[in-house]
Amino acid sequence: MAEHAYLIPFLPLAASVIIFFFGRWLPKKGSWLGILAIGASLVLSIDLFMRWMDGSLKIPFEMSWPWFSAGIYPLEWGILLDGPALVMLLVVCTVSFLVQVYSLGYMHDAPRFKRFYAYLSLFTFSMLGLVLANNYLQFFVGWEVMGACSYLLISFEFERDAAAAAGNKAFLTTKLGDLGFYAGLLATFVAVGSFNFGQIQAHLHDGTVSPRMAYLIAMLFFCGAVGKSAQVPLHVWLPDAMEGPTPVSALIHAATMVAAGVFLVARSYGFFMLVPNSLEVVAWVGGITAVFAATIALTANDIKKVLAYSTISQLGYMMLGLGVAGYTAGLFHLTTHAAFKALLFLGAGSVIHAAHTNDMWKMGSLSKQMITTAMTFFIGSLALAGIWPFAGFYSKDMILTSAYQTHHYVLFGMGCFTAFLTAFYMMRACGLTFMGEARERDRFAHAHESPWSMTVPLMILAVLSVLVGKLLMTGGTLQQLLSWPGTPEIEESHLVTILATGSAVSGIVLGWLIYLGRLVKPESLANAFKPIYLLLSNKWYIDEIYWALFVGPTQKLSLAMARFDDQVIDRVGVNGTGWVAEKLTEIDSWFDDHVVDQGVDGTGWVILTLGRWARRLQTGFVQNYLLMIALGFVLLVFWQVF
Amino acid sequence: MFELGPALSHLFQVMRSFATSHGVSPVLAILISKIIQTNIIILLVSLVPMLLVYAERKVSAFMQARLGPMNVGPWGIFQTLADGIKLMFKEDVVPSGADWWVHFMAPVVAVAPVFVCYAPVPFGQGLTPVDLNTGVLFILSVSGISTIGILLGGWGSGNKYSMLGGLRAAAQLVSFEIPRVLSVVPVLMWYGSMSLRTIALAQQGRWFNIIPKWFIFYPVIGQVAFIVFLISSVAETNRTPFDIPEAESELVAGFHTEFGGMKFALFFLAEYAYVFLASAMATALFLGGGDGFLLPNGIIPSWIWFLLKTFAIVFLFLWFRWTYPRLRVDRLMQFCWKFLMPWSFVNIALAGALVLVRMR
Amino acid sequence: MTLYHGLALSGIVFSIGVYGVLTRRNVLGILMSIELMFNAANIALVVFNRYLHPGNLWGQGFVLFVITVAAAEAVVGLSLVLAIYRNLKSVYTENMNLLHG
Amino acid sequence: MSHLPSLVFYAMSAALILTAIGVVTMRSVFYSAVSLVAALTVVAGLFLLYGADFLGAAQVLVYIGGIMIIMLFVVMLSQRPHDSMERQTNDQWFRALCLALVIGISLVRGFRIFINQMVSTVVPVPTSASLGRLLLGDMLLPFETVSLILLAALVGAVLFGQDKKS
Repeated sequence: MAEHAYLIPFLPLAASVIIFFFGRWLPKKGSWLGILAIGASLVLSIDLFMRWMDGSLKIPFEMSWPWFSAGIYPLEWGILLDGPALVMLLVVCTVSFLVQVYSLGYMHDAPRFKRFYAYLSLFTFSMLGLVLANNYLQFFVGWEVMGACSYLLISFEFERDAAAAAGNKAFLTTKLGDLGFYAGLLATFVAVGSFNFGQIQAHLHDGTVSPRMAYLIAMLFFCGAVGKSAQVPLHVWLPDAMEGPTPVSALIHAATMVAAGVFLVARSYGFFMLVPNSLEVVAWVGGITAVFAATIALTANDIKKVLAYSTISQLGYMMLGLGVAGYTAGLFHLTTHAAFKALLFLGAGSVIHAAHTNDMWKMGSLSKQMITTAMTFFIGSLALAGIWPFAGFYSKDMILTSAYQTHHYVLFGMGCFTAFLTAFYMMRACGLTFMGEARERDRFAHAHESPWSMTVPLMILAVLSVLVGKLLMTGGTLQQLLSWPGTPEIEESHLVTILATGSAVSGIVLGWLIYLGRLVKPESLANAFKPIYLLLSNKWYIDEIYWALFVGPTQKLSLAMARFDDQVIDRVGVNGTGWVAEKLTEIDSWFDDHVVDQGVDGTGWVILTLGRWARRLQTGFVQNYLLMIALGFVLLVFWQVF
Repeated sequence: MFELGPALSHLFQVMRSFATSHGVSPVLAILISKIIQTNIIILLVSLVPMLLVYAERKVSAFMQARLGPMNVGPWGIFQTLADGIKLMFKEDVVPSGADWWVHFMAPVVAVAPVFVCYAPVPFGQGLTPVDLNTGVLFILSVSGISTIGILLGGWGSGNKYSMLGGLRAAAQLVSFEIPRVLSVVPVLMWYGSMSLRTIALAQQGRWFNIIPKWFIFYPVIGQVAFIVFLISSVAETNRTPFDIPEAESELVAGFHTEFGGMKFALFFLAEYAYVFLASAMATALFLGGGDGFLLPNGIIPSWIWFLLKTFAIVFLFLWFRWTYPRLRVDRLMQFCWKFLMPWSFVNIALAGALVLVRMR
Repeated sequence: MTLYHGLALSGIVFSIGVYGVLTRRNVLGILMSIELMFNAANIALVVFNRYLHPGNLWGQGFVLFVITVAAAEAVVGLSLVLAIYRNLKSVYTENMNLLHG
Repeated sequence: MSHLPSLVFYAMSAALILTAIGVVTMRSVFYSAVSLVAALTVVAGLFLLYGADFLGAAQVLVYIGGIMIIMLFVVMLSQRPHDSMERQTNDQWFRALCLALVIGISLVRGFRIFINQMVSTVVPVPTSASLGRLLLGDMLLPFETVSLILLAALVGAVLFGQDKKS
């Protein structure tokens, strides 16, 4: 069965192609085909996982097929089934399946419904191909196709300028990171001569790669991961990517694609392990991102923006986990985060679907109208905040423990602070959206519960958000699946648990007091700390700084270049050349007319005259030819005889 | 007892010796006797058609429950003679659009080969005018010259009906010539000779003292060859049901529309002479020539036997004419090329196999 | 009546045929002249056979082949003439100049 | 008596040359064809005179009974009324005449090397049977080849003669 794991990515690909080219004639525009394909992939993935559970599948399982050869290096595509891949398969298939079902309801009236499903299926294919890849080249192909799908889906509603611009921004920003990844690929091939994970790992062990080279490669790969996973300083695209449809945000920008950066770091962990310095960089970038994004989330009013910054923050958390040698912790948080962040995004989608707005200040008390959405959203929020026994509690606890154990106390403090902030802004979001009084009566009156195709995925994800952490923790499943040799064992630490939970609970309480209890009015708070509020609500002016530093000068330079082009190159270079050429042409034309042409005419005249004379031989009259033949024959005979 | 052959040769012997004894040079005597012999044949060939015309009128009349000519002579036996005299005295009309020379030559070319063709026919014991080695081939080839006469008539009349008749005749005669020749081939293969006299003599004898060893009685090959020969002979002589070249209802009278008087009579003569020639050939090739049957040898002389058989086959020709309707022109050609020819080839192959069996 | 006489007759008839082939405007005339040339050759063959090799018949056999090939030639030639006549409504050689500029 | 064949030969030769000239000079193609029929008949007679009886019969059967009838057929099909008024020789008749004369004179003079050949004393015998043995014996290969040529000619004639429409 494991031999047929390649079917998992290829079923969605087939569905995508069929939907794209023939979906027009299929019932329901072929959407059921995409769902069927990803459903089949999900079943296959679960089957693989079950086989691993009962021991009939030994990991790592690898097989490969020849693809092409670059010179003497044969390149292949293949599948590598190890712990992270199995977990990621489950995550991606589950979320993708649920999102596609959810989209049936959410995208019901959208234009280009067929194309949406084709893109979703293509995205799923590329993500699964990336997860199953056994070499960097295949990984890179999946990575780039995914980027293209992300671009297409962010600007899916390209009628709106904002959506189109967001797509461009996302594409260009991630490309900046991809450049690093690409350079890393080249460096890897130069250093190792192979893209295969297993072979690279072997070479890393026997020391063919110098630490300096490993450091370079690790940093270049991390550059790619920073772009894809929206870490500081390349985080700016992810909030804007919320212009895409909400299911897309849930699938791509919360659960799967952005996690691919983390997954890349995990896959390349060998390089990082070789140079501890590089892990420090990862940890610090992750930590700074976590705190930085969480502070922006405090002041965001758009519910999806809140979730987007929260996603950045949580991705930073994962990076932090990986950076402090918590390989298991980082990937564990990736898994749990996929469940509850997808849940939160889909819940937010449900809310937006009902309220027709993204602004939380225009909602309120919606739990009275849509209890299912509200309950699942609360569960997701608690999981994100890290409250026992929800999934986020376990993973966040594990990351903080790792940090504490490896004596990164500053990073540990940042983690706790982030946990506090997270709990606070999630409390704020829940309070403003579902509790308190309805601030706009009309909207409140028109809001209603979403159809089953949207609520059922919500419920499933809610159940997963509750259970997945505990399930993976029990029986050492986590350690068997997600571990890297050489990382320290994690020991239970009550101090860490107390500190983490305490900061989360205090965040919730503070949020409750401010936004529901009205102990302090949010407005007066904003006025009191006006500079900080402005700084946060303007996202630390990062966009403006980028504009001033990079985009503005570039535009000025371009204008200057354009002027140079216009004044100098066009006038002197092009027009001057043209003038000279024209004059030359006139001379040449005179020569042509008077010398060459006469020559040609003369040749023609000579040939014509010759032809006039010679054509008398060719009378076009058969018997004349016969006469010639007979004459020739007679002459020949006479010549022979006499 | 009444064999004509020995008597005639004795007569000529006597005449020659009489002449030489009276001072005539022997060469001249032989020449004169040859001329007399030739004239006998010409006379025969000229008289037989008159008989046949009378027979045709009577046969058709009886077949249609009429009496036919009854006034000239007893039972009208001089009717044909009267007609001949009438035709001889008619004005020779040449149409103004006609080509005079061609118009004049056409009946001559049509009728002349007939006389030559009678040369190798074995009329009976000792009655073969010239025993040619290539007799059968000679008759078949020389009779083909008459077709030229028909074409000349069609062309020289300056008349589109005649022209069409001539064209049709050319197509039909050239086509039917082939199965006709092919149908004779088994006979030649079996007897290993092309001389009609040799073939006729070879057919004497009896199987089980009863069945004559005539070629027509040879299983399968004899019957097929005879039928093909008969059918293609009917076509060669332009007689119904194969009278496309002179179909009255379509082409007025085809190639002889513009011919009157003696010229018309010559065409007629040629046609009936060919009918008689074909019958004589069939007799010599398939029916044992002058060989008698049922009666003991010698009671009836061979030449009478020969004439009896020949007239029996002539009667078949007449019978066909007054029984079958005319074929359409494309059917006619298809019948020739797609039916007669293939079966003739099959027959030849069969005869070859039989010859091989006999050689064993 | 010797070998020479027969051969001379053959040569004369052959040259008459050559003249016909070269001068007749009508394609049919050309075909007929070709038949004349064939026959001249046949006469020569028969005469040679009769006077030089009276013991065998190879010359006559060749004549048979010549006749056969002549028949084939005439049939194909005539059908070509008919096809040309259908298209050009003429049987004169000077009109058969489709390739003439 | 021994002069008789020679007389016949000279008469036939004269007839053959006359009819052959007629073939190439007659104004009407139909007359040419009729003239050719006569020439071919004379040739058949010559064959008989030279003891080739089978050849004579075959000549008449194939040439007159076959080829010439088809030839006349085509003449009748392709002739148009004003054809007999037109000149039937082309512009190069004089050049062609000179060339033909050169060829004829050269041939006749060239054949003079045979002038001393004795008159054959062998009496002709019937040839049909031995000719048949020759054709199916030593000449079997050319015989079969010729039958193939005939088949090809048959197919070709049908093909060329076909109407474009059918």
